[in-house]
Amino acid sequence: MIFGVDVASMILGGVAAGMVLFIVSVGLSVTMGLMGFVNLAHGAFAMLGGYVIVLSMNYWGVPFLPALAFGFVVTAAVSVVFERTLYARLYRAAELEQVLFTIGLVFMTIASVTLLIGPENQQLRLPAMLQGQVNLGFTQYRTYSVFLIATGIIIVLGLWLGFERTRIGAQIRATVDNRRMAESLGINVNRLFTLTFAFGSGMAALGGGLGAEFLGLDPQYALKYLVYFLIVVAVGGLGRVTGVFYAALLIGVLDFVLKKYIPKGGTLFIYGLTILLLLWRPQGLFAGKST
Amino acid sequence: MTACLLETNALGRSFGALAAVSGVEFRLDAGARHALIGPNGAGKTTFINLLSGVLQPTLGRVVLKGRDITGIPEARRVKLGIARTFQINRLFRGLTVLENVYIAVSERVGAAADMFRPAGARGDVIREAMHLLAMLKLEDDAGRRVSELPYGRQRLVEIAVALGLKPEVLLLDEPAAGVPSAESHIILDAVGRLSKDIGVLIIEHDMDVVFRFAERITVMVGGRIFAEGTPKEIAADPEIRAVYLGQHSHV
Amino acid sequence: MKRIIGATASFLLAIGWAQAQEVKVGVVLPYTGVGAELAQQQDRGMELYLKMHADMIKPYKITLIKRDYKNPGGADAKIAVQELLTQDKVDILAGWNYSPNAIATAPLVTAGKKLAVISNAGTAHITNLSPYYVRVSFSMWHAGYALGDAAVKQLKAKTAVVGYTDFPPGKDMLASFKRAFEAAGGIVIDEIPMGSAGAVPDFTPFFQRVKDKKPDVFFVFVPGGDHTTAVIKTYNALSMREAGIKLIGPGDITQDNKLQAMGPGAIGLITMHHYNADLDNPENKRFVAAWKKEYGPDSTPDFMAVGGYDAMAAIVHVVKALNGKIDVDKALEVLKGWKYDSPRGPIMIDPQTRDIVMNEYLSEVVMKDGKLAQKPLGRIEAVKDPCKSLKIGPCAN
Amino acid sequence: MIAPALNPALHPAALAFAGRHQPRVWEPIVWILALVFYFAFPNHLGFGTELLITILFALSLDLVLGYAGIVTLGHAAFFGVGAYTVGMLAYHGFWNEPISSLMLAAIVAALVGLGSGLVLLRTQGLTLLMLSLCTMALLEEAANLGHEYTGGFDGLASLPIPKLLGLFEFNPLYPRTQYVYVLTVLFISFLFIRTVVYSPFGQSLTGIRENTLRMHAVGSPVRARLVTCYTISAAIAGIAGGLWAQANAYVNLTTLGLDRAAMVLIVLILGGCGRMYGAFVGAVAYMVLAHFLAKLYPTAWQLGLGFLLVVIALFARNGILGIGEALLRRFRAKRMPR
Repeated sequence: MIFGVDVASMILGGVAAGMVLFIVSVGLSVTMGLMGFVNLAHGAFAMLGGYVIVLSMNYWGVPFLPALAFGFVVTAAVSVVFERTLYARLYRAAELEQVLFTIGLVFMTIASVTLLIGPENQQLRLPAMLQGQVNLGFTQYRTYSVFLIATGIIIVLGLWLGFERTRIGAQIRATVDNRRMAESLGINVNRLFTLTFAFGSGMAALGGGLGAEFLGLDPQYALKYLVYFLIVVAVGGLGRVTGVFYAALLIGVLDFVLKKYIPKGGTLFIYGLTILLLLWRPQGLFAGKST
Repeated sequence: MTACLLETNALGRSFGALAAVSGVEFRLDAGARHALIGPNGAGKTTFINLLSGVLQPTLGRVVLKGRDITGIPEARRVKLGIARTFQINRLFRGLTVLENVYIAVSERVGAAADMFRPAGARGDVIREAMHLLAMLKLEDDAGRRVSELPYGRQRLVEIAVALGLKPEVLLLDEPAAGVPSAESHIILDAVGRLSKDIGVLIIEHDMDVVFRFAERITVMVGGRIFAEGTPKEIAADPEIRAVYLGQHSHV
Repeated sequence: MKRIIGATASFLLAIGWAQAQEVKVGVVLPYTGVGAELAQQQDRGMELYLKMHADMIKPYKITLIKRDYKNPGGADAKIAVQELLTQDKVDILAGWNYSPNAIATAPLVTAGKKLAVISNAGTAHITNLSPYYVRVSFSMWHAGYALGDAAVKQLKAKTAVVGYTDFPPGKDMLASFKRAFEAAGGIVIDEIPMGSAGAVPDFTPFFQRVKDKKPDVFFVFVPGGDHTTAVIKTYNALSMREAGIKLIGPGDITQDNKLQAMGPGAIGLITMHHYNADLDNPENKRFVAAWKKEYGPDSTPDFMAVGGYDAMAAIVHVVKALNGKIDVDKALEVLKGWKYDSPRGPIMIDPQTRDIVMNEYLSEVVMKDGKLAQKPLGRIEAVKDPCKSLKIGPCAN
Repeated sequence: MIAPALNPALHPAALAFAGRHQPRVWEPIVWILALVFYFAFPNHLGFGTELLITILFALSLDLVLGYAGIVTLGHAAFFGVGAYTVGMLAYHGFWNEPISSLMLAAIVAALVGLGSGLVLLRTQGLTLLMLSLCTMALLEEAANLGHEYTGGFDGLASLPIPKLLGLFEFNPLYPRTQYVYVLTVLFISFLFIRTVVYSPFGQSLTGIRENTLRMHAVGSPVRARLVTCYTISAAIAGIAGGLWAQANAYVNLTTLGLDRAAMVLIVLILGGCGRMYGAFVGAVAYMVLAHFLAKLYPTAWQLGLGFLLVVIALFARNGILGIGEALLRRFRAKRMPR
């Protein structure tokens, strides 16, 4: 029985962490798959969203859920400006230039946030109902983790439906698979890029806000967790919503379990596992499926 | 009876449920000038890919001079004497024309692994590359980057790179496609001037070119060999005229 | 004509005088990067001291030449220190936030023959690495050892789990706590490295492991700053207090400028440290009031700020004692045994080790006037770095 | 068939190719400047040494990235392996003679390069990017965990580095010996890299960069070439790391961290990759800027750097040298009639 509770709490913890990874990374995966753009500034958009969400709560007293929506909208809007004016110029450039450009953006974001807001960590003040523990019947668990899991499931279902059932979703899938074909079918690829980019950045913003409880929120955020987001995308496969979902859960749970049982191994195992996974399936674990 | 250079036995390749090439029995003789024709999607390029090793067959064998080379990767087949060009240019676009050909020649003569001598000191390689370029009337572009050349000139470079490999079997995938007709004769002249020991297989849509060039023609339809014979036989075959040549006469 | 000559002469004299009065202090701190916030606290502490004591410092002029070394990598710090010494020709060095940088620059400081006042870096044996290092901040062993002892004797704990950030200060803290705790009769039943100092990890898995072990106290050491906040959050989210596990640690985990952000969840935390902003002594009252006036009512000084403040106090003491002519050997003479009433209470520089001797305070977080505050539980006076007293590892040399 | 007068081997393009490895007139200037620095800025030799090491490290990356087109984010792995080889051997008292230590660093780094290259270079694009990154992170964590041997986060300090050739002391305060030593190693390594780049092997690397598929079709053993190049590059990066450890008498975790890997990438792209001297120009630009801005305005040097990167990526894709080449071409076009 104790073992059962132990396993349950472990999986819950890992899944909750995985959900944050998923919410932030899914936009990265889709934009990278769709546009072939190595967007290392994705973490910067997550950070921007996180700041908008946390600061609007702390300074204007906006409640948690509206603040999340607000962060999504603001970040998506900002990202559109960037996409149209800057990113669009580099769609045909080599990977390297994209890396350079987006690292430049990350540096500028970090410096600007440090200058304008300060180097300190911003505290997310959760509503009372999301604090403490909740009784799940079989075990007590951290309310916020349960909330994150529920949110993550809603988001992945929504995205899945959106991808499978809507026109835009079909267009995105078609373009990920074969851009030239999609263009010849009359899909407005540029508009699709902008929309997807905005949406992906908005999702990153949500992730930044939702994850602030675990990951904190300070100017270095844009760089600190980038490797984790990239690992999730690489393992999940480019442009694959469900792939990224499974990869995020896998990495979240594995990371959690390894930390709990072999804390002395540090991050050794998670990097080692990622290497093995990528060598085994270079295109990502879930690259075979179409969404 | 001339010596058989390259042959295939029951060669087939499927992509999922789609059989792009199946049951192909084909033979290319030394010194042959052989054309492969057929409608779009007939599996011609897939067939070339199977011969050159870009793709692995799902069935059957490829035999070069009596040796089974089915499992041998592309780069090793080049060493065994098979070279090809591509339907869509695959060139080193950022490099000069001379560098493009130099790379091919130096690979062939075994110079390319040398890292301690300047490339410029291999006069033999440069000379050979320049002669090839002269043959294709490319020498005045030798110092220009491929990406700066008009498409027709790039097609010539495509051939020059393949010729730099001094192949025994040369597979040309629509060498004249996209080349202005004023220049396409340069390509054909160059191919025509090749040593008689080389077997050449050419995929071509332009029937004038095919009939002028080829001594033997294979017609491929739906991934299978539909007919084979001399140009005369092919031209005389009413079925082929109906199925294929007729379609193309107005293209 | 004479008047002109006279004026020029007096002008030149004035310049000469002014030059003689200027003391250049090279400050090396991580002004950008992950440590930027920590650097800011120390920087503000230094500046505040100069501002509060402007009259006392006259006629000397202390110029701070600030250099960023960005990260704990060592190389940037070495370049910064080397150039401060050879190019800016500073008279005194100060700063060092990260221990690895202090370790890396030790040979330079020795070669440069300049007084170097450490305002934070806490790895115990650093002061052994160069004869010119003087530390006014702390050694990791100060709080760890004191708390290990107090945990058994005052908090009546028998078992403990130690969770630490996996970098040298964390390992120091583990060693010092464990040594004192077990010497006093307790048992450390588990030691958990909890991620690196670079990024705040999700502490849940580690804390879950602790919860399973059910120790009397859970001793945590993480770097001051964001790690701390995350620790408190996780402790509460997993209801570990309700499970009977006391969270204790050095004062890093209740760093003053983070305290209010932790919320009521922090109530009941027990820490051992040499400073908190609620210490009841006149120096501290003056210091905190001046700080809030200078940097805003929401800003609170913490032990790093005091480190910066006391570093400047030491430097000013040297400048005044040596009449602005800084010679490293004389400066060391002046500082060895120097006593001062710091906001953290009376401090002294140990003449043998050039390390600080100070009080350690056991405190508990309580709610007072709607704000979190630190209630004193006890005090251990004049604590010397136990690592050097006990001659442990590299501290022995 | 071809008249001797029209011998294509004497065509200007062929002659230019045959002589392209000859030193340019301006090439000595770079090295003269490096020597001038020694005398002109005796107080900045620490910075100068770090700069030269960065150049060498960037050169090693140029070989894989600029010439062979391998996009890697984990090049600091080899720098770190070299640094730790020197550091651990010296610290634990096994071996510390500078020049032979450096060779050992090169060998160990080359072995790591060979091993990881054989495995990683089967992939490309994002997968390769992530694999190289994770391999480096793995090494970094291993160095952290093995603190008994590596010193962990604190690193190994005060390495006993004896006098160079038994004559020249490595003074930490006035690193004159370090500067000259590093400059010499850089020069020798540069000559080697230059030879490789202009060799048929180097030419085939550019072929792989420009079109890997065609390289297979000309019979090139692509993977063997890439692994060879990767190994050589790793060895040079290892030398750079070894120099770093010797010059600083110190080694720690940052020698194989993402920060260093990203920094060298930025340096190279900034200068212009696939150009050899891009490493020089990029390192000078980056380090001077970082240094200067950090002094002037320590809290915001990142902003300026970020802005520069964005501008380079958007408007000067071949880096600073690329701008120079474009201007030169325009100038020449104007001078030539028609």
